[in-house]
Amino acid sequence: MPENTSHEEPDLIQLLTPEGELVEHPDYPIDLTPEEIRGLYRDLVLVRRIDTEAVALQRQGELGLWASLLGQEAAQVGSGRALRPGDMAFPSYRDHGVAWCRGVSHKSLLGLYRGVTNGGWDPAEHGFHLYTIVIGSQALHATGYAMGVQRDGAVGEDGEAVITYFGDGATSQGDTNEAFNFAAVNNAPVVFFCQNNQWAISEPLERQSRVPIYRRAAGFGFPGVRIDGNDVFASLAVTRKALQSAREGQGPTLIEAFTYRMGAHTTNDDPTRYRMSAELEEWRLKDPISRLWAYLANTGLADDAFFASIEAESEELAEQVRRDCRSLPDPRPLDIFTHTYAEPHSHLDRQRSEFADYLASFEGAGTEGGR
Amino acid sequence: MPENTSHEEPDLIQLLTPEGELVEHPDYPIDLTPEEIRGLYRDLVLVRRIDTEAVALQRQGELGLWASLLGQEAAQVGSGRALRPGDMAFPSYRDHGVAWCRGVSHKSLLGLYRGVTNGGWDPAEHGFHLYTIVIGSQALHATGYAMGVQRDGAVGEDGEAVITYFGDGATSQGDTNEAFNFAAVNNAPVVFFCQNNQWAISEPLERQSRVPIYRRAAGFGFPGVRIDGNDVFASLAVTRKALQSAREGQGPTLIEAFTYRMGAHTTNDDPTRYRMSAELEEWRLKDPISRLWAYLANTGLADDAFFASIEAESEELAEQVRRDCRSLPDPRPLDIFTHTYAEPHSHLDRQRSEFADYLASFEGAGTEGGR
Amino acid sequence: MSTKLTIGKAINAGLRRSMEADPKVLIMGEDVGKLGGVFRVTDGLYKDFGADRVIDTPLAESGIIGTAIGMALRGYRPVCEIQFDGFFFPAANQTFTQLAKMRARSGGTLKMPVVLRIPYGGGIGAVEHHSESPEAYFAHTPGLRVVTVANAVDAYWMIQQAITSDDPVIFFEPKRRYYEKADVDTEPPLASAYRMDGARVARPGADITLLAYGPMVKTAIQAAEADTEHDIEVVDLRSLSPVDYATLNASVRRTGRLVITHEAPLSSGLGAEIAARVTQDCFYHLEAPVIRVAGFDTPYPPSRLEEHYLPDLDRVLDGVDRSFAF
Amino acid sequence: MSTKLTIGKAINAGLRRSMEADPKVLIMGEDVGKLGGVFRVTDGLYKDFGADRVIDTPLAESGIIGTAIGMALRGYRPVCEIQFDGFFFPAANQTFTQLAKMRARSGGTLKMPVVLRIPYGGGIGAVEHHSESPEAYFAHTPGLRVVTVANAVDAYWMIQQAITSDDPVIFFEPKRRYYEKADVDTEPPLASAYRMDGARVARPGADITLLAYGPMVKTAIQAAEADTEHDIEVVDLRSLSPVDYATLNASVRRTGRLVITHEAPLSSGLGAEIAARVTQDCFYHLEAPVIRVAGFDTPYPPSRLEEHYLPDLDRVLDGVDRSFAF
Ligand SMILES: Cc1ncc(C[n+]2csc(CCOP(=O)(O)OP(=O)(O)O)c2C)c(N)n1
Ligand SMILES: Cc1ncc(C[n+]2csc(CCOP(=O)(O)OP(=O)(O)O)c2C)c(N)n1
Ligand SMILES: [Mg+2]
Ligand SMILES: [Mg+2]
Repeated sequence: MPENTSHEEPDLIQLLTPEGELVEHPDYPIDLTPEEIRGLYRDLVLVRRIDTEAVALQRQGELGLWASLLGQEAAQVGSGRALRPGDMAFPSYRDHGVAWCRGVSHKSLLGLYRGVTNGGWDPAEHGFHLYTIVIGSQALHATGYAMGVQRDGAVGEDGEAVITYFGDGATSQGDTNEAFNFAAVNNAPVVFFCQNNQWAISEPLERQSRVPIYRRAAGFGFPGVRIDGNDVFASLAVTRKALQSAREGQGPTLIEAFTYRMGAHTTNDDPTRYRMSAELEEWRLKDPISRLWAYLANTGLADDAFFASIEAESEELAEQVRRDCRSLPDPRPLDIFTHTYAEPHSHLDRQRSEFADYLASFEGAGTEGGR
Repeated sequence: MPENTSHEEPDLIQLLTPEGELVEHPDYPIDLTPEEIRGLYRDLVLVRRIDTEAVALQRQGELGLWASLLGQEAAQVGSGRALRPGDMAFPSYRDHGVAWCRGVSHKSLLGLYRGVTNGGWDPAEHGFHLYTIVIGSQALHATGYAMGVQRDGAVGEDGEAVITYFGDGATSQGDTNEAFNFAAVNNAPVVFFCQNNQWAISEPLERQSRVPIYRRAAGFGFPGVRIDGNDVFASLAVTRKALQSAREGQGPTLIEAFTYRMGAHTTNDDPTRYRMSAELEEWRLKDPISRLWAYLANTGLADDAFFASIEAESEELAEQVRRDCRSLPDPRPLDIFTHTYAEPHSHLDRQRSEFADYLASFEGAGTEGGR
Repeated sequence: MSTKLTIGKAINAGLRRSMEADPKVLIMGEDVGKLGGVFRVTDGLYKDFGADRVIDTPLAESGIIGTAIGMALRGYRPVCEIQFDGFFFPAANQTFTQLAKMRARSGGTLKMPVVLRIPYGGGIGAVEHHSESPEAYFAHTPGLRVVTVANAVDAYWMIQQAITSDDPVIFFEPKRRYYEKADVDTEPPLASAYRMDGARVARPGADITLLAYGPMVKTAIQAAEADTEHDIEVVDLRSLSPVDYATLNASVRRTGRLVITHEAPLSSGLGAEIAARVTQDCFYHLEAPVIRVAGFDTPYPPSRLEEHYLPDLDRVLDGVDRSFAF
Repeated sequence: MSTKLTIGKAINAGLRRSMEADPKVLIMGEDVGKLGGVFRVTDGLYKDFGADRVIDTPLAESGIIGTAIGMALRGYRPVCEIQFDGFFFPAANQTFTQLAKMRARSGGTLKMPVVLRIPYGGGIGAVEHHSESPEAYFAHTPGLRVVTVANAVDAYWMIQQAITSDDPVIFFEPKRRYYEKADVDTEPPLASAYRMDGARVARPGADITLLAYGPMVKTAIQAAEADTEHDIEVVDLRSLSPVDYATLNASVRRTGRLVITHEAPLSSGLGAEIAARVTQDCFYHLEAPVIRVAGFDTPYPPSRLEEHYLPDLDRVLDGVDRSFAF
């Protein structure tokens, strides 16, 4: 019955093998400069490093939580680098690699997971919407945004495109399916990028779908394609093409990036309760960074000095991440009231002033809240 | 872009043409006795008659509303007659033809649309759940029920199957898609029967789906099939096969019955605001009853006496419907409180007794509620 | 220039004026296009503004609100119609977790100028799910503004104010009053109108305050007129979140008594919050506890029972009597 | 035989006992199987009862409740876990329009023995949507019963009572108290337990009644212990719908004062209903208006602010002081 477990699907698009060999594909020529390829390598290494540091910071009590992207760097960096500056992305909560590509600082991400904010950056500035935690909700936001793009007349060869990220689990939500349908019916310029990392917390893919996820798209009347999600070339090339097709008025595409969540679901999770380490071992051989390393090294597109410089940059970044995290200022109590509404709201104004008085009543009492 | 407007899709299953000619189909042999075929004719005529009377009763102020099945008789009667006694159906609000097949009296349906009840029959007694008005909700109930059938070990050659009815508009709802997925993942014994009557109130099909609806199923991993919804043979044969497949543990099927809503959406609606009468004329040629009449007459399977007897029965039934409707007793005020909970609830008990006192205070005052 | 308009037509006129004033204003919903909505509130807008600005959506309420949020993020001001009160619930997630919270989440960077128009309330002899009053769910949700109208004048102005608000506004339309008429002067600039979050003394009185909103305002006024023993002041709340306690408390301090009426079920209805708050604010002025006359704690009954479920003139006056009995 | 159990383990023990007692009892939800739920409340049940009775569902809350309704119609008694308070909303339609109304719709023919377990409330340093208190939405919905627990004993008994109820029960679990322990005697038959809809005087006192439920009961008791000036009676509500006004009114009539505390936003929170009702029932006994100490009318803030958002001992005692200041 379930046919969704094989990585070896005939229609999986792979341009770079786990061994670092290029694969020719008629529809997706690799037209990247060596510079760009080294850039991708740098992206992959640095986002993994941010991630590693964040996990460690959580362990040290500096973050409330962290959702690790370990293993999904290629899917995120490839698709993130396929975006143009004017495009808009609607992420989920694990898309730190896309955030990186969109120029969102690690500091903002840390702020969210430290609990100093529920947002942390200006979506318009980065073409990167806020993280969305309620599974599936952002797929509709992206679709609506794309319908706005259409209404702005911004569809065309140099038009704008929209992308939204979600997981395999998210494909079960009504909202995600409604988004597929709204996008199809309206021919909206949106790319649905599903990172199928094989797990939704403890639930394996077969609890979410009876057939490969990319096939869902055809049922709604638009193309679906499965890529090797650990192959940064495939992710970049296929996403770029899908975005271009959206941009030019061909409507939506669903990309299923077949990848693997190498870490726990979040720092709260204990995956040993539900999955086999053998599975992990198997996927370790498909690591997205090693294969690009192999390719760069084998082809001579990068030398030891290059790798050393990335390593050094990574160390520096790690240092910076730790410093930045610890230096994040706590919000102030009265900030609770500040941004619920754009315009004044009498209930809140009253609560705010009562609370201010209450806080003031402790002043000079020696302790904060001091019975 | 939209490919969903053609009735002449290659994969539409039709066993009886509008002209009343049989069509051979390798997968769906027609193995009905003349008796059964005449029975289907009788069903079609009588459910249409109930419907006609109900529309008239609404015009006379006897019903608050009526949702006419006009044009959809074959879809409903065919599928309804495919059910076995132990099967369970989850209808929407227009499925009076299925109700008929399940032995639910017209009186119960009239009670609902008159406003004396929101339910009106015992679902277990008839294998026919209550009408569901919130679009799409019943698809999940059917799926859950089917999962219950699995847990009861009632799957197998003589097992039980579940069917749920909904419209083309309903396929846009998150709930319907979640039901498709739950059914697929659990391989639940449920048949999704979509009456695509081309309209969701004023919205034509292309506002709901970019591609033919039956294709949605493949995206979730189960078969979808389109039938001529005005062909009672096709409806019966294809539904019977899908039910059997569910029964035997093969999981769900989606049947798209391609039909047409000949009347207004409900008695509240004015379709002249949004659709062309030419469309209506075209569909009139495909009438589900005339074609069965032609078949019976041409083949000699029924004679004038038969048709006359059905006509007489129909007149009698009409009379009965009018009488039954007018004789429906109004509920009593305190019934409001009776069935909210199965067990006592102190708030309600208090409100009920206060209201009883309040009502009693008018007694003898000459008028009911008498200022 | 003053025109006689029904509430439905007044909303239609307000929508039209908003769409003329701002090309970013869009209409979305089921059957809002050619049909003009099942209550014809968007009548003519599709014809005059086209399918890009008056969008017949797929039948999916979550999809409507979810895509409206996306449109708002793109700079549009969508006005979404939920066809009936009882069909809001599929959109609860997008409304409560996304629409209401987006601004706070963004620390004030984003705004959410989205209006949800919801015809609500009973009294039209409808089938299940077409007669409900879900306003308390919204009033309990921080980040939303909630208003309702009781007459055509307010309908005309308040829909426009809702649309110009940068906050999400839930706009409840009293469906059984859609055909009530009033003279509406459609000329003055929007800026000159009162604010939609101010309550209104609909009928001055000295003995007791009767608070109503939406469809119950008419009933409240009729009750006040019918009561020859007490001089009843009727306050029309207009805004359900925030509530204009300045106006309300001033009335209660004068009269010393308050009766609240709404169609929604009593328990945890909006009347509860107002009763609790007014009691706290006016404790020494109240000569009786706040009395609530509301729908019962049951699902809305089949329509042949709705006259008993809905608070009517007699039940409202019974509430007044109960207040004076203290 | 008495065992020391945490609230989480007590619920687990209650679930297990229910499943042993009745083969129709099923567990459904996200990650309830092998993982045992993100809070491990269903730990071990999958192993012992198998995948047919402990169902890891697709990630779709509407699907969970919708299929649970279907299972209930087939004679099962599903216990659904909603992973966190903030993720209930996709299931709002199935819960409010179907689950709550099915019995009334059927005129008493159908029953809906479905339990929704919802870990709720803040204080665990979580990200957005993991700290909310949505109980008022449910308490305002006729057809649902709503309960919550404050200690392991109630957790053990009340989950079983919720499961044996033929009405849908929303079972709120105070997530920040999951690890609080108490001695639980798991031997007596279920029939011998008190009813889950009765409130409990958690700490007797003479001067003022302090009403709390779920996670706030512990805070209320701590506040009462800390207050050396006033003899505070703490009432643990347990059932939020219906509310046990007999117990509550008796307490208020004795003390003459009432403070209500909950984590949920103040406006139209459950405290409003209770304040309004108690004021009506005990008007001549109240020496001060009912005071509410609650969350603010804002979305739950980022976790670094939650200590200020959540009513704590000091804010509760400030409420007590405000009552006495009248
Ligand atoms: C509506 C909703 N329900 C439940 C959750 C709790 N939850 C958080 S992540 C998660 C699993 C998500 O799986 P998937 O979509 O595959 O994304 P992944 O975490 O694997 O990236 C769940 C159930 C949620 N965030 N939102
Ligand atoms: C959730 C929900 N939204 C809106 C409605 C109002 N409504 C009633 S019927 C209908 C159209 C349904 O179209 P379709 O599913 O094609 O069924 P048909 O009426 O054509 O049989 C709508 C929008 C509803 N009943 N439920
Ligand atoms: Mg996943
Ligand atoms: Mg239809």
